[in-house]
Amino acid sequence: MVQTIYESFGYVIPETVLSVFFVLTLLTSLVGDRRSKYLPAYTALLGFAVTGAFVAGQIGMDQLVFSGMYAVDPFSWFFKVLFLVSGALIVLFSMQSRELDTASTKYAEYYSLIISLTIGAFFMAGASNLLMMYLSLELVSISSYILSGFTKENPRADEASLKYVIYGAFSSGLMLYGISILYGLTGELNIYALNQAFSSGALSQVSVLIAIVLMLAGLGYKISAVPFHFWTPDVYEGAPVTVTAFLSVTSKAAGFAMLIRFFKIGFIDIAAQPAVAGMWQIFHGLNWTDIIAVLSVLTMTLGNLVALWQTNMKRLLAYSSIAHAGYILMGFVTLTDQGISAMLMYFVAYLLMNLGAFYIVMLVANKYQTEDIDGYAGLGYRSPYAAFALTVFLFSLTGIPPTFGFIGKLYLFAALIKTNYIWLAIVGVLNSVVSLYYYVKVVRSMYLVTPADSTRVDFGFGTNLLMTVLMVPNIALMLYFTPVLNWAEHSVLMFGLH
Amino acid sequence: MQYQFLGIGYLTWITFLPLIGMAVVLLIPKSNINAMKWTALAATILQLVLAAIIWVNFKPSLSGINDPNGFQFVEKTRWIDLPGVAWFGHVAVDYFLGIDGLSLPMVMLTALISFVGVIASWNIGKSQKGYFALYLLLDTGMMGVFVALDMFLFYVFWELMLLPMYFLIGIWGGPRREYAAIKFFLYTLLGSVLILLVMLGLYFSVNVTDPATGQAMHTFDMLAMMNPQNYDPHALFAGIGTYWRYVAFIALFIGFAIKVPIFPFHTWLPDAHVEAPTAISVILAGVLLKMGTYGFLRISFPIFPDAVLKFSYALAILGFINIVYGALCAMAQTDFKKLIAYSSISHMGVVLLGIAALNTQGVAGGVLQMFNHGVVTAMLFLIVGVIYDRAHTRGVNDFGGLANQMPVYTGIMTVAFFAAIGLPGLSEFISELLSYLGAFQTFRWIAIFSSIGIVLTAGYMLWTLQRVFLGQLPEKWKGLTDVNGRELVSLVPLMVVVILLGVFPSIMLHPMSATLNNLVDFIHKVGTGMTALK
Amino acid sequence: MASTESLLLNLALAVLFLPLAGFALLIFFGKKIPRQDLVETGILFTALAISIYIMVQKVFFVSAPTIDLTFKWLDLGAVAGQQGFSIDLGIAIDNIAAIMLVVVTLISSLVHTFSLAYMEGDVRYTRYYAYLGLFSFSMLGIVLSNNLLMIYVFWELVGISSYLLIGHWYEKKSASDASKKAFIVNRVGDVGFFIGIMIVFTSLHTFLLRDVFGGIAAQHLTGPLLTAAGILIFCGAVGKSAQFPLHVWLPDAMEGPTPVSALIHAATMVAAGVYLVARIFPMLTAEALTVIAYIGAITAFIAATIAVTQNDIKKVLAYSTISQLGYMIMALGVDAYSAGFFHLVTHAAFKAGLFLASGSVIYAMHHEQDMRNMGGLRKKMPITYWAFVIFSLSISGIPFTSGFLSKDSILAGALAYGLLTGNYLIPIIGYLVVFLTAAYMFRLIIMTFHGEPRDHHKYEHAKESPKVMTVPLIVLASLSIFVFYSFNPFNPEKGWFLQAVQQPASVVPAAQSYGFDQPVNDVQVTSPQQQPNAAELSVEAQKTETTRYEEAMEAVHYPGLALSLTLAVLGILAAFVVYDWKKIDAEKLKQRVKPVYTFLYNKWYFDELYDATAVAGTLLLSKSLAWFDGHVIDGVVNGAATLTRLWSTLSGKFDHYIVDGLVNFSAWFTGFLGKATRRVQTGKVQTYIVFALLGVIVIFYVFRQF
Amino acid sequence: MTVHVGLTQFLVVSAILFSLGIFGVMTRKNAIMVLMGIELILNAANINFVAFTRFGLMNLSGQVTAVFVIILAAAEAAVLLAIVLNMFQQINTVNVDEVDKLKN
Amino acid sequence: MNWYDILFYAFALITVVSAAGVVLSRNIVYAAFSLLFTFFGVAALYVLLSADFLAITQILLYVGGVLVLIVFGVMLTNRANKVEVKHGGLTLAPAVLVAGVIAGTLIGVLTTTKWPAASFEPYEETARPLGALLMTQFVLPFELASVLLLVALVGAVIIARREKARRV
Repeated sequence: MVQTIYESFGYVIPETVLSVFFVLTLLTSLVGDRRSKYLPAYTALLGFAVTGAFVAGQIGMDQLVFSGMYAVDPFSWFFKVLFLVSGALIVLFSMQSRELDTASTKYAEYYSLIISLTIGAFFMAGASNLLMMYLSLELVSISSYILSGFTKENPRADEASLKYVIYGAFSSGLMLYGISILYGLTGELNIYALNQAFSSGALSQVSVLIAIVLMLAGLGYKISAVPFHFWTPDVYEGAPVTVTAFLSVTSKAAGFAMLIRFFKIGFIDIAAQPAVAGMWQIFHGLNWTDIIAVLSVLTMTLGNLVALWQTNMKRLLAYSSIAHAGYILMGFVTLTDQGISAMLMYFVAYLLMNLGAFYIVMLVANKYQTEDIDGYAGLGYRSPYAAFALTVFLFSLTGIPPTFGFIGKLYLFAALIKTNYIWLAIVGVLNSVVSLYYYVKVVRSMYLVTPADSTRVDFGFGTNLLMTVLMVPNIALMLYFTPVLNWAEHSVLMFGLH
Repeated sequence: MQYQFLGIGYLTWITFLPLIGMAVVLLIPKSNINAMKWTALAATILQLVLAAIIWVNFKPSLSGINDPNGFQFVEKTRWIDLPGVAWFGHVAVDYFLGIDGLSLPMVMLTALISFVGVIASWNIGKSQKGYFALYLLLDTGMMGVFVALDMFLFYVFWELMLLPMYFLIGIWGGPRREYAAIKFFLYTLLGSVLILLVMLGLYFSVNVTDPATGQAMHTFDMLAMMNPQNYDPHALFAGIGTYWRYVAFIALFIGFAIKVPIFPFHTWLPDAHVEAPTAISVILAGVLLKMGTYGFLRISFPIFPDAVLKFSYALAILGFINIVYGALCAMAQTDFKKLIAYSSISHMGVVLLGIAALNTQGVAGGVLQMFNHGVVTAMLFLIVGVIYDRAHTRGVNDFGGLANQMPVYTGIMTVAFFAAIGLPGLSEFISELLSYLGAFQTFRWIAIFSSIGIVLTAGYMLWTLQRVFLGQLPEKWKGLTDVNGRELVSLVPLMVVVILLGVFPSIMLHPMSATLNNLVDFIHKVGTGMTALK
Repeated sequence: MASTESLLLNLALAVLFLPLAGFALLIFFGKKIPRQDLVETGILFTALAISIYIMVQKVFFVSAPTIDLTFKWLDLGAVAGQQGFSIDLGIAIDNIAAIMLVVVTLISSLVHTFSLAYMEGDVRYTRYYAYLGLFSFSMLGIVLSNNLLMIYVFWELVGISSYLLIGHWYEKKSASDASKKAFIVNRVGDVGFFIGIMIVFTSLHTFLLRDVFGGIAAQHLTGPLLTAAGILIFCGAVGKSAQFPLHVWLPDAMEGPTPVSALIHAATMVAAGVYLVARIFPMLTAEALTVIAYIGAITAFIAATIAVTQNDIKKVLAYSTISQLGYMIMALGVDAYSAGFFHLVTHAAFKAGLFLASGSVIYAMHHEQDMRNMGGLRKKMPITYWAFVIFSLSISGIPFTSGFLSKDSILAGALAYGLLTGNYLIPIIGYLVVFLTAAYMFRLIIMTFHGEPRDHHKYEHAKESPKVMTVPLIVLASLSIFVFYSFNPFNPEKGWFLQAVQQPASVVPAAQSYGFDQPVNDVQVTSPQQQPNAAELSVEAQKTETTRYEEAMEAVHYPGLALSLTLAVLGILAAFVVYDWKKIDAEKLKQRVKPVYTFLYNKWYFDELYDATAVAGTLLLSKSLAWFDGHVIDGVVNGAATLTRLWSTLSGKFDHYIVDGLVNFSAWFTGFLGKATRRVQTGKVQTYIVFALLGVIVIFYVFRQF
Repeated sequence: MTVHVGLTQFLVVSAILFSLGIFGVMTRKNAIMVLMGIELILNAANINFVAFTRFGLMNLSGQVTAVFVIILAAAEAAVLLAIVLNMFQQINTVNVDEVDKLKN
Repeated sequence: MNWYDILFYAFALITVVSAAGVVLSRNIVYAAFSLLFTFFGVAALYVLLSADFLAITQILLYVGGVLVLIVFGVMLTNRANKVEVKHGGLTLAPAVLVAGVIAGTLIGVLTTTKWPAASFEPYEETARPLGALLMTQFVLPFELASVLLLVALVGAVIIARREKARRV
């Protein structure tokens, strides 16, 4: 049901609230001590909380607002919740980060940029118009360029930031060019209209292909799919840990949300069989699933293989996040509801485990001043709880029971097997075996290597609590994942598909 | 439900008792090491007592395998219930435990070996808290594998035991522990992901009627997967003798074969054994290897009877290779533990040979061999542990003449060695005899060739015996002391079992015969499509 | 069941388990019991007494040929619609079992007695008696079993006792080597035995001998498989009874204490192989029997030739044992069942005696075993000497001894067999070995007891052994006299022994049996379809055939007797000529034939002397056999060990490099790919852009095809 | 009045501009010149949008998009230049290929 | 050939040649000036495409904004006015190849595609309808863009600002 412009404003209250808090957080720099991190952080947290309240009010909505620019549907709702949780956690993490203290006069800007990135991610999740997609993607990108170079005294952060901005700007340029071709072919920017144009079947397939490939370059950059992933390790390594964590979850999830919506709405024969909503039926000549499958295989394989050689923890997690993009893409290959719900479940798992891992990395960097895997030697004896938590996160990332990561993978593979992509499932499981090797390398360092210095280093109660908050669902959700599954199942609904 | 304590079934207790123990261990202050040991011991003793109670109450006449009514001590509750999700179907993962004659020996074995392992762990040198916590977690995982009847649950337990094992080898192991631990971990994970895929494939292929709602639903219930009529005709694994069923069988086979381990997936085993601490070697050889063959019998065989019939010859050949190859490799070893590790490969080949025969005596022999080998190898590793604790070397050639220095030790060891050789009157003889008898009936020549293993085993075992215990005692070992009371407590129960089962194998064979006969019958009938059963 | 019979069975069980109880007692409480040795010895004498009672009862008073006690040991139930799987076990007493009971317990108790002095002060005295108990138990188990499985079980157990006892002085490398060799070589034979059992069981679904025979009679197991089963089970006997080609372990087994050699490696355990063949005799086909006959003959010959050259007193006796066992096996092979078993019993007595006597000598000479250092002991040790002479006469087959009776029956059977089938080789070897036996035995006596002492120091200290050692000798010596077996010193046919030990009827199909001894009523067993000619055979013809073997035996008895006697006397004379009267200088002879002698002495070649007396074909065979023995058999065993070790090393390497290597290779390859891919990550953002664009181009051009 | 120049010609210009932009991004060492290349790409896209609007179905969304793209290009240029300036302050270089400490 | 065509080719030539100058010039200042011509050329093409508002925006924003920024950037980052900017020899060949393939592919595809309606419509004023669109249909992107600009502003400031206090 399409709303009028006026009515539409009612549906973007969460985004509006976030924008207001963006400004408010920015303004906190004018109040009190500029160097205090607490005021802006709490403002940002409040912002996420209030937004959360409004988002909660949107549950079950299924609307297309602003002349088809923006969809408020269960699918975007799922991601919005994800982004809010991720954003709030990052704010909490950042409050403990020592790294950010080098830029202590700019806390207000830092937290406001986290909010702005979240705003962008919100719009990415709901964008149903190519222009909206482009703009929201740029908003996320620009926020992340700045965030990754935020500790600007640190040359590594500068380097990360420069590479990111060049690569990002270039990729979005490619995407824009692709959009322009699509516009030329159809005269439309709305993806529902695109769908109708496609369904006429009169379009030049080569042009569509070139446009889609160019768009893939832009989307692929956001989700770090091979071969558009190259920026990822460098940026992840150079940027502050909190930012890396944020990028690896929110920015990536937003990219996936947009990718899914674009392809799912754009290329599925909605009229034919909405219930099945399975294969991409419009372009029989073009084998989209194969493209995605190849990208998926390349992405996870490359991510895993290169991760084997990493010695820097952040870089390792960067490659691991590339690999995870590959796994998630596996679900996308099916482009069926099952695949997408599996992807959504995986996002929940990914959020929990990846943020958890990065959190520990940050804590270790704080206390031990190291990001090297060798620096983790004996962590299991020096900071047992943190080491245990990291172990849980890493095994969850590997995907072995009893962790939630296992359930995530299970559903991805299930979706593949259900749709007879057995070869892809086999590649996937082999990859997860390979991945074990480098995750365990960290575990090995923590427990199997005896430290030179064995003084006990403890983290505060709050820190331990936060670790626990992240760790418990990683295990508890494995034992009882019904709610997440239900949620994911109900979140595959996109406006217009049902 | 008859067999309950505090409203919770026996099998749940036996599975999760160690977990309670683990919680207690974690709560004990780090300095109080004795309390941890005694907690672990108490947990395993209680487990053993429960196993004995289960044993006493077990009804041998029930048939198990594919018959839900043939299982005993059954506990079945919905664990995960997701009605009406479009594509995954009605997701119902049951908390479904139960035992039959196939799992009973394994439950007994696990309880026994776990108990012995705690005693062998008494002198663990560092991080006792972590050690006993992980040990008990491992115990839960192992026990769970043997009592789970829902494949999802089975898989969770299967993987659950992977993590503690990694740490137990990796932290408390020998000099190359890291390599061994990661090798073990990678291999086993590779195996289990294959199992995972097949499990999913089976899930989508099977459609049963939900008794509660009357709708059709997919299920992870192993028993439902065994009934060909439950398969959706268009599903991947539908039919008898179809292509994907063979593929799935092979994938499952590899998954389980890595655990057994079957040539050429065996190379993790010697490394893991050599590096693991004594108690963990005991667990590894005593229980973990049996999970592979248990997996064959519990899952591969009854779910893919057609494929079993097709590939049984290949299985037997692999069994033969394992026997001969393991024995030959064992002969070349000079590291005591490695030698025993290879001998395990050889002995597990007998299991494979027996179960591949697909007749009563072969399968019974194989299952009995699983139990017996568990006990005997546990003894052997304990024996190596005893000597390693004292001499800090495991080189077979470093010793000699220990018989005079450590007479009791030598006596016990002789029993273990001769049991491994398959001397009549000791347990392994019966199981090997039955395995070979079964195999001979089905694959005459393979059985004949495999019997070379009998000579080879005697060869390397006696050679080792000679090198370590006979001859002159080197001067440097004059200070070695004989086994102490604690070690006797761990060794003597096993020795009693070895002798007892050697003379009265019926104790163990009787409860499992109905189940195994049903299994054999089932495979032949369903595998050839003779009957779809009800 | 008649009360006598059940009494006998219970007594038999008592006999069986008494030594086991002794074993358990000594192993677990050995230190706490005073005079452990006497406990075990007492047990054995009790067992002996019971055994004698059982034998007398069974042989003379119980009419049933077999008293049987069977129970279900294992029942695995049945797969629906298929034959069930169950194993019945039990014990049975027939005449040969009863006689064997006495033989075993008798020799065992004498050895126990003898050891009281011989082993006095040994480091592991208690352990020694314990193992003797274990052995007695296992050996009695073989005797009493009524099924193949239990025979196999006890078969292994005697093997293990033998292993433990040979390696009694395991501090010596040679002793532990010997024990290991014994066990492993035996295992080779046992594998054959095991496979044979499997054939029988898979065909007939039972281990019980009576059911096995019944099944074969009902033609459930026929043809080549039956022959194979027979030969394979016989393989067990080949190992245990040290038959060619597995005889190599027995001489080495002399590393064990001498009483052990007497008990295990002379009288009882090695005879178990013969006993086994006797037990399964009805199921052996003609082909199998022929194989058995030849194996026995070859063994007898090879061992005898080697025995002649040996200087170690126990080695000579060991080869002699092998040779005599060859006789027994050969006897069974040529259908002279009773004669073979008879020889088993008589041999048990005199060979145990020989070993004990040699033990006495060794004891007196302070564990000197080399005969070249002895001599003149006759005066110092008269009892031992005279016992030795009686035993030697007996083994040489001189009239009025038990050995004469049994050996003569064997030779008669072999000769008859040769005449009937044309296999002359077997009787020829048989007679040849007679000569050799006499020669080496008297060489032994002369070198040990006659002439001048060669080691004066040891001679001075030598004295007659104590009573506990001489009494067993005297007992055994008297048992080597003919009266205990037959009152007719020249023909045992009518003696109680051969009356008691009647050849069982063969159950194999007529076409597969030796035609010449098929009892008349067996025609009914063979089915007409398989044996079209069987029905046509007239009763008369059958009778003729049946009697033909007996007639032949009858006919050749006295000529053969004369021949063997001549040969034996000749052998003794030869010994005297060379060693006592020195008509021919032994040293000179040796020097003359030095290379050959050396080879023979080393068990590599045979002496020229024997070449000359043997026919050309036998000569050739013997030469190649000597070579075979040294090169191939020991070579096969040693070489097999080397090869096996080599192979196992190789497989170890294979495992390490190839299998592990493959795994590591894939790991390496994975790593390599990772490394290579990593190189692409140059750190230069423009390179990344190039790759991204290449990706775009590749994707476009690849998928444009579709 | 016949007009020969049509959509195609504009598209060709756009394609050339696009490729030149890509070439610039790939080859220039100076980060600011890389930025110029990116601007070329964006301009190329914009020409497409406007041309399609003109020759196509005459809805103005193409032109609206072009307006947004121009705004965005400015914002992006500002951020990029800020980063380059900071870079120059920190490590005294603006050459992209010298910024390669993070790799492998 | 008419005036429109002539103008088109002229401006197209200017655009392309100056763009080539941007990417090929060895001097950064020359490159910046070339870029100016490119922007003007593109603006002229907009005019030819009846996009008057857009042409003005192009000149205002690009020439007045972006280009000034760029020149500032050039000034601030070059101590000496004349800095040689070399092409890297290593990446040149693949770059030529990649750019060539892309150009060829794009031109090939774009010229052969049958676009929906390739009719030439007369000029209409665009400023007013554009404004209306921005306030109605495109109001959300409009708002989003404003947030985006604010973010870029804040970001550029905090990144580029010299922090004298912390500089040593």
